[in-house]
Amino acid sequence: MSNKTHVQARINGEDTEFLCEPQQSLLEVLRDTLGMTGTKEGCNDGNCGACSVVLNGRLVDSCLVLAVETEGKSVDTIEGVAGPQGLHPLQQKFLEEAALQCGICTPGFIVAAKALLEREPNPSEQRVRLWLAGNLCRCTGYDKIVRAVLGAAKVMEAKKP
Amino acid sequence: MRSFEYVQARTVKKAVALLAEKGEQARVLAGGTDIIVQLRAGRRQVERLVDIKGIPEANVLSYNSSRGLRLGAAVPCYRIYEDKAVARAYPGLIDAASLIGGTQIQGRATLGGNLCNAAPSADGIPPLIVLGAVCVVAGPEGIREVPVEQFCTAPGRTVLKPGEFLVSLRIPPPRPHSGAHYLRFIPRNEMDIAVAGVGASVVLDDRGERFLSARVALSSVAPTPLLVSEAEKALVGAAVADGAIQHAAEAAMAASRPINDMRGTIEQRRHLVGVLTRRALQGALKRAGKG
Amino acid sequence: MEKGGGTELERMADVWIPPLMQPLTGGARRVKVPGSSVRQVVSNLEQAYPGIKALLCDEDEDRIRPEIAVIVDGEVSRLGLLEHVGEASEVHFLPAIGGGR
Amino acid sequence: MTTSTPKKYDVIGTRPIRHDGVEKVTGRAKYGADLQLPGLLYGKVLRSPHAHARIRSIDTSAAEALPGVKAVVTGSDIPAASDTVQSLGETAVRMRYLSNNVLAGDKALYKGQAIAAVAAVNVNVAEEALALIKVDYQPLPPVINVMDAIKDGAPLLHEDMLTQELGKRTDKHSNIANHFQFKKGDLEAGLQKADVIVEREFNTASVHQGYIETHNGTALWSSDGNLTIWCSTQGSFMVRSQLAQLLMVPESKIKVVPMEIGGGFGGKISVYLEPLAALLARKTGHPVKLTMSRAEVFEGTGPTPGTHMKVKMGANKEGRITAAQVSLYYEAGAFPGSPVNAGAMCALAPYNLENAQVDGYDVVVNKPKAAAYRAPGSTQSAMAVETVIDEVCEKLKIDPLEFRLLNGAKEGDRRVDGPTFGRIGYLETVRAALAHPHYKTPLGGPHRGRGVASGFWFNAGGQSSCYISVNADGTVSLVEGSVDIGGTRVSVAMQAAEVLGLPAEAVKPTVVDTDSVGYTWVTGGSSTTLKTGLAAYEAAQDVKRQLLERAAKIWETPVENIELVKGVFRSKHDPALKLTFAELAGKLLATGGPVTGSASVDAKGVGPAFATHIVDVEVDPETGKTQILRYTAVQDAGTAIHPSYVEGQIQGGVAQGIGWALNEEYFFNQQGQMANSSFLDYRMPTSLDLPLIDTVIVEVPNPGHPFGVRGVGEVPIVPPPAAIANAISHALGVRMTTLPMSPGKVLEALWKKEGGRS
Repeated sequence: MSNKTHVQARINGEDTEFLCEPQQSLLEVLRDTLGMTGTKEGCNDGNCGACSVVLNGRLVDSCLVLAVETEGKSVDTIEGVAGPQGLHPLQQKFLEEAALQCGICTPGFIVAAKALLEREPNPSEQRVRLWLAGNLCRCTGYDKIVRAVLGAAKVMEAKKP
Repeated sequence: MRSFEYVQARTVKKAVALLAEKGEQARVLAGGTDIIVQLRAGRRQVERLVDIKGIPEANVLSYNSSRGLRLGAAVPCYRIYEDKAVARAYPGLIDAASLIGGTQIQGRATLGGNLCNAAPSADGIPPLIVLGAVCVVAGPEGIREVPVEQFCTAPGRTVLKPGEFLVSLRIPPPRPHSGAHYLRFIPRNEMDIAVAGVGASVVLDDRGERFLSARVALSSVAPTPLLVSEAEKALVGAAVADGAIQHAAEAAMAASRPINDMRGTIEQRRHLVGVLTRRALQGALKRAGKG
Repeated sequence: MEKGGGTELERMADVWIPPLMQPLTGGARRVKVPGSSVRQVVSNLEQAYPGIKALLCDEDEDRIRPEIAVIVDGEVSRLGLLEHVGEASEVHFLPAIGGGR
Repeated sequence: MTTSTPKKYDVIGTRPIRHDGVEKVTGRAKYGADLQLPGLLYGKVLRSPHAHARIRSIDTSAAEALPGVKAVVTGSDIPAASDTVQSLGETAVRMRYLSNNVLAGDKALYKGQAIAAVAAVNVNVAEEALALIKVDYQPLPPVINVMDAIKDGAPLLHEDMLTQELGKRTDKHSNIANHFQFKKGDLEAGLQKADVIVEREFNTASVHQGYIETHNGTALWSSDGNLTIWCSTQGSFMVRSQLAQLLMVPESKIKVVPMEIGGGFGGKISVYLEPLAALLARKTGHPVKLTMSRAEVFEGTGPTPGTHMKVKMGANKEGRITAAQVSLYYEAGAFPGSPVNAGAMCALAPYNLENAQVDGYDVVVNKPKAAAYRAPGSTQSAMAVETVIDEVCEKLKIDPLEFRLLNGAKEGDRRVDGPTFGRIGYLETVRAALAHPHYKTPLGGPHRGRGVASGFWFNAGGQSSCYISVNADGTVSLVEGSVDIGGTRVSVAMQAAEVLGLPAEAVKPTVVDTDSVGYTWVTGGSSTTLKTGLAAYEAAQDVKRQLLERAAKIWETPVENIELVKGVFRSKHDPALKLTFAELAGKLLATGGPVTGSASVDAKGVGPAFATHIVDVEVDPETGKTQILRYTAVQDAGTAIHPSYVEGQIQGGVAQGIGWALNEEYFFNQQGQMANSSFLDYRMPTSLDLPLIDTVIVEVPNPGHPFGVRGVGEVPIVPPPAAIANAISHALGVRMTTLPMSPGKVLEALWKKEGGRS
């Protein structure tokens, strides 16, 4: 209790302050301290991607980031993907394509896929598969996930001015 | 996870001081993709983590065709492969940077960290060895340089002394008619630890007919990544042909010292060293404009 | 077959004896046994082949052993001894695989 | 995907968005680990480092003295469990064994078995406390392989265990817990008639369900004796009954709240953490939460077993199987109860055989207690039987699908285990596979091969309950007890919507706790869309009946004169008399009060599932690595309620089957310790390892269900390993008899074929 550090980070666009111990991961702080439980834990060693977040514009596993490292940085999580205007096209496509079953990996996939589409608006199927190889899904066989991401890319392209 | 102290260093000097103060009980944090897992699993324990990502020298990524590449130890993989000039000059390095972990890992993991973690299976090390990379190490006594092939001493152990840390890597500029390639064998197509890995580099004569020089380095088949000097001997001066490549592959197989474990058997690994050495050399030749 | 039609034998349940219990039935694989519930069928089996009930039912509890499933006319029974057995029904005793098959 | 049925329904067969979808794509859905409660304590479990050891003593005093530690429990805190057997989802379990699996008694029987649990103010203190618990172990030699376990003189896991034979209680002490046999016709006479005979032995490794959400459980035991459990389970009522028996507490005192579940596949039926959370909550008076790490999931929860199998099959030149013999030895893990029973019944189920014999052996070994995994037992035996069939076809030079048409089971055929089939769609799947363009497309390259295989699963019915209440705005709320793992809220709601003439969106399904709905059996056995669908169908019929009566009352006409057509109540005689569902719903409170329908069912009429798969592979002969190039899965789904989720179940099952086939395995060292208990080294397929998976849904409606539902979730995992083995054989000319067919194993087979290393 004595060892806590004060951290200020920009989480989903909001300046956020929290106290954490140095050994706490960003995942722990998001879930336990900040109550943002949309980011999931599947393995806690960087092999499943369920805890994917975007740190300073870069896709990372939040289980492999110390919370203290986020001082002054931006963190974007699943909670920030849908806006007041509604679901993100990826979320909408995941629903339409039935790209989730149990749903535990879904936030990680959506955060990861959004990071891809913001960088590469028109990826190939193979590119989608490569980008998402760090996200495990045990329910779907990835078929509908890949289709949803490719479908969302089309929707997002069409929406561009 | 056991508690520890987290400190950010902004200068090389400060980092050395912070590390020296705690000796064996201090460790560097760069991408964190190995150290955080090890601390959590209790495989390592530290009293202090020194974050070097704020040190300018550890963040440098600069290439020019006469001086070569200066690669900071805290530069994550994605910055390497997204840098067009670096990607053009060192495709062999990109092979490794783009297959360590998945996208998320590449957003944090560094080749410097891969080297300092000193896993026998490190994908980043064979290409650094065959590219002739040199480690720039800072410590209480100042700066010293160590060739990458001499850096790892045992699984998880390096030549770094208490208070020392890897600041950056220096890689010479690619020579004309040269090429390098890193290949590993994994059962899946990503997110896996190499059963065996081979890096190869070649420099050819102006006509592309003879090997002027060549290097072959292995991972996952010995306690540390291995530079195979016999493979070099088999190639240098030889004509670019299947025979020489085969001799190099045999030399690599003979040099390998694999073990049986959950990821593979001795026989399988030695066999794969042969296969991968051939393929890596062929890939390197192709990049050298041959094959 | 019409209900109520045929010989008395044809109106009896057709009980299939698990191979490892067939020593008790003198090697017979199928036996005809009267009864309109599994309880009656088992009881009548016991009369004809003493000892078989102890293999099919729990000694202290009045039920089919949990590791055994009763199949009546192709349906796994969850009623056990209470399950209705029709005229000319087929009754099997198989290893249970839990809730259903 | 293609379907073969013309449109018969308004809602069934369409693809509405699942009702819980928005919650899940926005991260708002609450899974067990997401739960926070005031005063929550955190638990951790001490696990055995030994695969086999006697526990001489456990000293918890130092742990209890650590500041921040609130309670420690060990096996002695579990009330003496009675020696009863309980049916649990897809397996039956003896309560004494379950108790020892939850917290070890006087022996540790596998590495990772729970020995003690601690509750503390935070996880770090709890972990620190674990290190202070002193356990005096006397290590014993472990038995980690089924063939070693059955040898005479093998170390015994349970000194008091006698081999049971179905029909014979032996006096033999051994690690064989159970042996049974099925026989049909005359095996020897059948073999005499064969023109070709193929005989093979197989070994397969343990694999895990691999759900991404780890186990979790939170308990609060109030001073009034009421216990509340929040957990990730496939069956909240099963958790309630297990806890009642383990803790010797009346079921009425226990409320189980099923949180959203992040995958189960059979592995989340047996309890692990829930009893520990309950015991710790009772000792501390606080709510206590436990969650497993990934390594704990691998080492401390049930995989599906490794096996040793033998198959001998004869066939004549006309392409008819004349005899088949199958012997199955399945690892139960530390306690009896492998899925060998189901494996044995499924092994030959797709075929109509005159002469056959199947023997099954349930064998205990020093590994985690086996749990159900998607079509438990069937994938292993299909690997053996379906690859031997392929070899028979090769010898007879008969197309393997044509061979299946000649020998395939159909309605009225008698299974080897005795009962006869009702209406089944096996041959329909084979014909659809034969007709599929995939089967005719050239392979287009060297080292490529195509394989086919079929699979069978019984499917299940069982008990379920459902309430439907009508809302004034014309929607209905549906309350069910079936945990939704993969889209059953929508597939159940659609069946109620069909009855009531409403769109699927107008039915609002909620999964509730054990105090809020009638008994409901597990989400497992491919039963939910059938059994809870039937409960919803019946409850909707109840609502419909009441609404017709209400309309009759309003219109002062006999109820026989009124009908419900496409969501409109109307008089059969007077076109002026009509009310939409919403209009009538709006009048309920003023015309006699609210309307709620309910139903509790014990669903019978189960229709089995068959699948036939086609796969193309390319194998690198220098590395032994197999790539899946193309995959087509044909399955009789009965009526596909929501085709997208039927496809999803098929694709997911195929993906797990591919993982099982190629790379997944528990790797044990000589001491019986799992060496690869992480997602890094337990290699489940990533998105890069799989192609798009084409699905063909053949709809042969199940006559036992009002909408023809069969159940779809399990059978798709059955054919892949055999289909891939057959494809590898055709690519390289080597018959694979092990799972996984990892690159090293394929290389070894190639070297063996070439008579030495290349």
